[in-house]
Amino acid sequence: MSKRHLLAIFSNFDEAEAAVKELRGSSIKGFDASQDLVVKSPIEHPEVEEFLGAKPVYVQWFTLVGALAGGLLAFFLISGAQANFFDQIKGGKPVVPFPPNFVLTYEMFILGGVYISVLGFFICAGLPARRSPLYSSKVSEDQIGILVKTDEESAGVLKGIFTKHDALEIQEEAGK
Amino acid sequence: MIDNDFDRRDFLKVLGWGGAAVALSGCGNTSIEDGKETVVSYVHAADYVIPGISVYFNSTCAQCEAGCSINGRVREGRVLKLEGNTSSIINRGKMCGLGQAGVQHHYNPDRVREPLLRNGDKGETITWEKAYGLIAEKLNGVSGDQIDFLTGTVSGHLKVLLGNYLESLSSENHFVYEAVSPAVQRAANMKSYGMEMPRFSINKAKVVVSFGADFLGAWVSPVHFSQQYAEFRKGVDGQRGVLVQVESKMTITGANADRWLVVRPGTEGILALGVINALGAAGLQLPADVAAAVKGYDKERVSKDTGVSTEHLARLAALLKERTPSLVLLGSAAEGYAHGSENAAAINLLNHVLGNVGKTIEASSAVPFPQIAPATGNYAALRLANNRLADGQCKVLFTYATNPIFTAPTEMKFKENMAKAGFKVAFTHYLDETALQADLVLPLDSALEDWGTIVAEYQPDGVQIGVQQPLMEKLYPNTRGMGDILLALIKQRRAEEYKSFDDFYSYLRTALLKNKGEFAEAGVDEDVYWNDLLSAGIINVGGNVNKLVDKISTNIQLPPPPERDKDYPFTLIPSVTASLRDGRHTNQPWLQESPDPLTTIVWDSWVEIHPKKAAELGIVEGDILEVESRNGSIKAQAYLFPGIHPDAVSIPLGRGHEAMGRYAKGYGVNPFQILDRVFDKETAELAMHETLVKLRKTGQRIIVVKDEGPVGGSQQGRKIAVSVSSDQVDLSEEV
Amino acid sequence: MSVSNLLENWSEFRHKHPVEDVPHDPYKWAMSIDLDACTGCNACSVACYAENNLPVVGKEKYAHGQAMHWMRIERYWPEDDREFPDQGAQFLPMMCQQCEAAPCETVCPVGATNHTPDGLNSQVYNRCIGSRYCSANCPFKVRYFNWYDYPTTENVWPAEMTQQLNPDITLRGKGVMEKCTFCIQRIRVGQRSVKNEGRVLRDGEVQTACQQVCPTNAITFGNLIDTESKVHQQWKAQRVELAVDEQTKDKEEGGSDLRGYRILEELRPYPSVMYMERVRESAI
Amino acid sequence: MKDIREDIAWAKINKDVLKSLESPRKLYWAILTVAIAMVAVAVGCEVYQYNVGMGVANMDNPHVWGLYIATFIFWIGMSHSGTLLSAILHLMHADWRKPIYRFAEAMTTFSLMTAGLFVAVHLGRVWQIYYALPYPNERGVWPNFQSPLLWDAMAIFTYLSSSILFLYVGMIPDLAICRDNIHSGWRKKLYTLLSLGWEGTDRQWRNFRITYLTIACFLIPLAVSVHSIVSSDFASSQQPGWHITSFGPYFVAGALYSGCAAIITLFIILRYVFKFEEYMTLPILKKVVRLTFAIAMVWTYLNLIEYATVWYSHDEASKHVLIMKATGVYAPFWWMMNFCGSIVPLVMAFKRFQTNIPVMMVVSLLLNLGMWLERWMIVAPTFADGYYPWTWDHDQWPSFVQWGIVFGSFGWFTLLFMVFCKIFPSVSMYEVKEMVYHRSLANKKLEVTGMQESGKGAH
Repeated sequence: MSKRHLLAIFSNFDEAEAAVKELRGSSIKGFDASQDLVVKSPIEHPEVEEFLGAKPVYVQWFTLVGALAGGLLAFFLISGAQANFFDQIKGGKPVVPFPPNFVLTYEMFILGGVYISVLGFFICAGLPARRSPLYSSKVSEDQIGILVKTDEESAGVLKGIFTKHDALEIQEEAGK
Repeated sequence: MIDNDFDRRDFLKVLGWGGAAVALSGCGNTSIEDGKETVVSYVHAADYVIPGISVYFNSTCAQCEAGCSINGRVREGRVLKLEGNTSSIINRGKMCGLGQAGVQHHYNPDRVREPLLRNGDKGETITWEKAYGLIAEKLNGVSGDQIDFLTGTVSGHLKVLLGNYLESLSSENHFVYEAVSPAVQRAANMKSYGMEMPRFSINKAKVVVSFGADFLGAWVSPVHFSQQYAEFRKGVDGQRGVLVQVESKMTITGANADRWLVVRPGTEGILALGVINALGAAGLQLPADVAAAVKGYDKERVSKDTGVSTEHLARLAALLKERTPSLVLLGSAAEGYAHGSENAAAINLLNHVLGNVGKTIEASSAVPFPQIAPATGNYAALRLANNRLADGQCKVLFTYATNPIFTAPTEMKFKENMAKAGFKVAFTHYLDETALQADLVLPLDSALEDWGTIVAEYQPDGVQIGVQQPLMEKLYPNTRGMGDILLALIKQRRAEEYKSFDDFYSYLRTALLKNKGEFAEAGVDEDVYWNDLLSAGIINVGGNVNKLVDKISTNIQLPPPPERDKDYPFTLIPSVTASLRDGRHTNQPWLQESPDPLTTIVWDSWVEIHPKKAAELGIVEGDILEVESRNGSIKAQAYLFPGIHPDAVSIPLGRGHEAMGRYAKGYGVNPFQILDRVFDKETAELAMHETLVKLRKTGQRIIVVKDEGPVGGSQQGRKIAVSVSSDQVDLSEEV
Repeated sequence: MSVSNLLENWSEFRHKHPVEDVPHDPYKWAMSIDLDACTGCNACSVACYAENNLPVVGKEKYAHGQAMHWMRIERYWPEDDREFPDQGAQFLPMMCQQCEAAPCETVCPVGATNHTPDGLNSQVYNRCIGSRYCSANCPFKVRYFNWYDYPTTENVWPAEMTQQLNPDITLRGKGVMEKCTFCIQRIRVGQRSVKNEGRVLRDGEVQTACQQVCPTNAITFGNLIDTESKVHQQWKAQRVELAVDEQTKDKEEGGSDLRGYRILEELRPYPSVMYMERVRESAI
Repeated sequence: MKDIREDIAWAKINKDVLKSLESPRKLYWAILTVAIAMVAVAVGCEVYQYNVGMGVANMDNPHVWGLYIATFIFWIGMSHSGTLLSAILHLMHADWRKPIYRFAEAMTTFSLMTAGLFVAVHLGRVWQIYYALPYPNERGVWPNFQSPLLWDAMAIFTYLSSSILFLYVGMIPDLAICRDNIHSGWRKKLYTLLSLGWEGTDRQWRNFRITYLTIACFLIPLAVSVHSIVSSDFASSQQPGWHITSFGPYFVAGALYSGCAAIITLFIILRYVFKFEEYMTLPILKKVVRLTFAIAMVWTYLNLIEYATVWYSHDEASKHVLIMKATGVYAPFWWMMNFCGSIVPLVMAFKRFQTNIPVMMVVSLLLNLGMWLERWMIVAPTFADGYYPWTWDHDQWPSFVQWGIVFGSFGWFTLLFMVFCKIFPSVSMYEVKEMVYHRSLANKKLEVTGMQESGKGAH
């Protein structure tokens, strides 16, 4: 069954919020609000998350793993290198000295954390992303977009909801 | 861990030997210069040339007259470094900086490499045949007394050959000139001890009082005396030796003294007599004539004249009385006055009074073959030569191992006088100031390429004849050994007599082997003997010990210290530094960059002035001062130096070359130029310390190039170089 | 390279140095310098130039403080307000002190300076990148940097003079730090030659260039572990210990009447060079 | 006075900021040309130094370090302000940072890139610089991890790459705006590529928020560690005047200080050049100035503490270095540093100067001069009067090569910054929108509750 994309543009968050709430409240055939609904906004807006309902974020797990791995790698890489670098004594200090190794471990801890967090961000946020079928540059300016995916026959219902909430514009395109 | 069973060093060893074998059999260069690009430069390498392995040859140092025996490290046919020959009694394996720089003399880029003939203002390269021919031509029709040889110190078989050549020319005009020499002392010692240069045993003395003798720096045989000094410091019978130095400008020896007594310039003799007087006062039995002679030298007067406090005078006398034997040394600072001989006599008298003669001053041995004994140089010789040149008595002048245009006071006009000689031949290593005035410049082999024998004037025990032998092949094909040149020249005259000698080497070998009986056990094979001799590098002969006389002369006429001259208020002390001496080795960069021990200045000349005097005159370090004597002026940077009498200023000798080479030319000034012509009354030696100068600030100021930092010799309260009083230290358990 | 090596030998890698339970063996090179014998004649410094291929930098660069004298003779004056230095000057030969806990070693970013098993502070020219941190952290300032490419600088080694260069040592190009090595080339030759005989070097078999030339024998160099060596005996007689920052003898009441001391010992670099105080006669 | 008008249309924000990316004015080209000329001077000096040797910089023994290291620390210090604004203030929800943090963050990145060059310029054998990298190799040779210089390298690498990521991640929404508004040429391709298909979806924003917060959390300790590691180049050494416990916080404070001063300078310049008066408002300037003043006083305190502890200690060598700083050859610079660092900022305490642009421009430049001198006065006097009196050296003076490269580094920084400003939005558009939005919401709330006060001091 073929799907159809709809993009509705709203002028402010209140209207968009109302529209989303209604979409989530209604049951429309071929449309699942938790999956087929995407809100696009020009700014990061915590309320969007609220009215869309809690969705898990996993970036922090990447961070944890990255930081730990970075730190461990650093300590063992460095200590291993010191122990294997001709076993040279320097300045009367032990061959594997803790203070410098801790400094470097600390740096690698951060390095790993940052790198893997960013990697996690790309993975979790699906970036780099294919451009979605419907987009309006207004979304990056000052308007809120709601992109929905639904069955052909339900499109009208959705359009109705958008119009009801004063959508400025509704784009539609045949999906696959 | 890196664990590898295969030993890399062993691998390299194998590879190295293989490679060497290939190289040895491979390329066809015969001289090192040509073979620069190849690994090993010989087809038929000498036995001793083993790639990668150093071999050592003994020879004799020719950097100064002390005759230290050297041990040269040679690798791949190149001499790399000079060490001391441990079996030499002169230097016992040790060296000074000047001696070590001998390799830089040898490898010097500014050596003359071809015979040069003057052609207008330029030198034209000619062949040796032509050069010899030219000399023969120029000598033709010139009588013997019109031919002069002006040389530095010569000794050994070269001296013999030179004498023979002069004889063949029927010339008696061999002038041996050394700008810096203990000539006054020789005369005084002759009078006092019956020999010019007795043996001084610093190591046997408990107290050494040195009147300006810089025996650790530049005096007579510094490496030898340094070793004596080390023993002296370790102690005789467990008692550490005490060194007292009396001088107006601190030398390196003065810097090492337990007590450095600064005296008004020229009053060393007064102090010596004052000490005798004080010794008498302290209860030492003085011979009547001595007591009479020193009667007027009570401590108040002596203190007033010399500037040494009565307290120090008394303590010195007490110490000398208490600790015997002692040794009183006499050096250039005391000699360099118009009354230098009187100073010397007074100082030698102190030795007599203290009973040191025969104990710490011992008889030296006579060189068994007087003809190889050194012809010692002095200034009087230059004066004679200069007079002959000025009067046009000299037609042909040969110079060797001397640079009078640099070292003679300008006022002598040596340069102008030299021009009066019709034909001037310079045997030289560098195009120095004198060589530039010559008509024919003949390049010499370096001391490390040449054969010869060297006999030092100062002999610590018996007589040591130093054998000089090439440490490597000649660097340049067209240099010649001085001996070879003389042999070639003498053959022009007496071909028949010398035809059996192909070269100086064969002459030397023959001469030394002839006396084999004197040196070696009977029945030793000639070749064995010769090889042993070369490998030892020295020949030690007992020699007949001269007879030491202990003759007291009390006829000493010491002038009172003069009033300071109003126009020229300072006495100029031209100081002799251990590394540059009279400037003949200034073109050796190690010496230029080796800091002067006391001022740490490098690459330049300086004027030492006492800080108190400098403050009076508003002079600060780095001010360019014009130092003007009655005979000229030079400009140099001021250095505030506490170790100098406020009435004196000092400029080191040796720098200020206008020629000679890239490392010498244009660095510093030459104080020889402005010396006044004042002479020691007895010996007619130039009184080097009698020049009076005045100072003028030029207004320029530079940063002095020296090693010490902006706080000079201050340790800023940090424990860096620590000094301790002898009563607070226990030396008995030391190793 | 392996982590297992790290873990297996963990305690070894955690040793501080120098410690009593892991001494140098069989060599620990050290010196003692008798300042009462040193006359300040500079022969040692020239010997060092000759042995170690030190460049003569010339007047201009010397003026800029870019001299390369691994061994320098310092001259100090008495610092009371006396008019004349009537007890002479004091000379001090100063070169790399081959510290056991060297401040220079830890700071090198590339590990170009390390401690050798025979107790030397090595300098690996090939590895040096010229950060000059070692010199910055050296209390004695005895490290010398190649500010210029001396082998190719005019009149430093003209073609003729290159023949004098000691082939046992490399020439250092620009940008490399260098310093006194205790004539490591001589030590290594000596060690290798006795290795074949299956023994260790005896006292006097290896001399440093400065020691060999010193006219007053003020410099003693040798193996501190070898009880027969002069340097060992001197250190022992002077009661100077290597791994301390204050000598026991100095802590005793009334101080010590022995002459041995080490410079800037209190900074705890544990220098391997002992100096012996200059003595001046009290009776004169 | 409000720090930003809440009624600015969002579209206008886009328009205003995007305008800064349009074809440059003549002034821009003039500045760029000067910057390139300055870089050319530095490149010339470096080529000369590379060919002849470090000696041409007039360094010597014991002055083995000179302006390169001092300026290196200066640029590292400069970088800290970006982190301060973007990370610390982000965590503290100080939203007045939003219009200015982008260029501050860019400043962080570029000053780090400038500082990095000094590491290379300083090395005697720069062609062997890779020896300092921990790369696995056949010979088992590694860099010396004990060396504070290696910690530096590691810290700077971490800081630089994290800063670039932070800058980039924070810029993705703005890059999308650029992509949506610029429709031709290489810029279009660039923005399309870099914006990674950002469309501002809820999923993207959700992850974005967490990520941004996480990196900010990492950056704060990182920034502190970077400059305290730089301080350990000195504090971990054994030299008098360097071996000082308080160097860690002292360096960090100095870093924030110089960074803030630089932000004021750039703030004024950008405000003028790009006509950003609407966004870089005087109230924001006032806040930055007050922050700078506070940091200046912290720095002053730490500076005095350093003197006091040295003075009070029994370490004669350190004390001597301090005395020589105040009385020796470096005295003019040392007093100048104290004047610029501690006296000049007092101007900032006066309200009427806080928004006086010419005064603040001069003050900020003097502060930066003071902070540069501070670094020089840490490096050089210790060499001039170290432990070993014999090697003291009061005559050393950096040659034109050192000055030229230091001079050129400012050109290099300017060049990078100018290019950045033309390619990337130097004001964060989406965040300014957020700021405006929150202000308007707050206003609405106030209207609703009827408690609206007259404009002033909302934040």
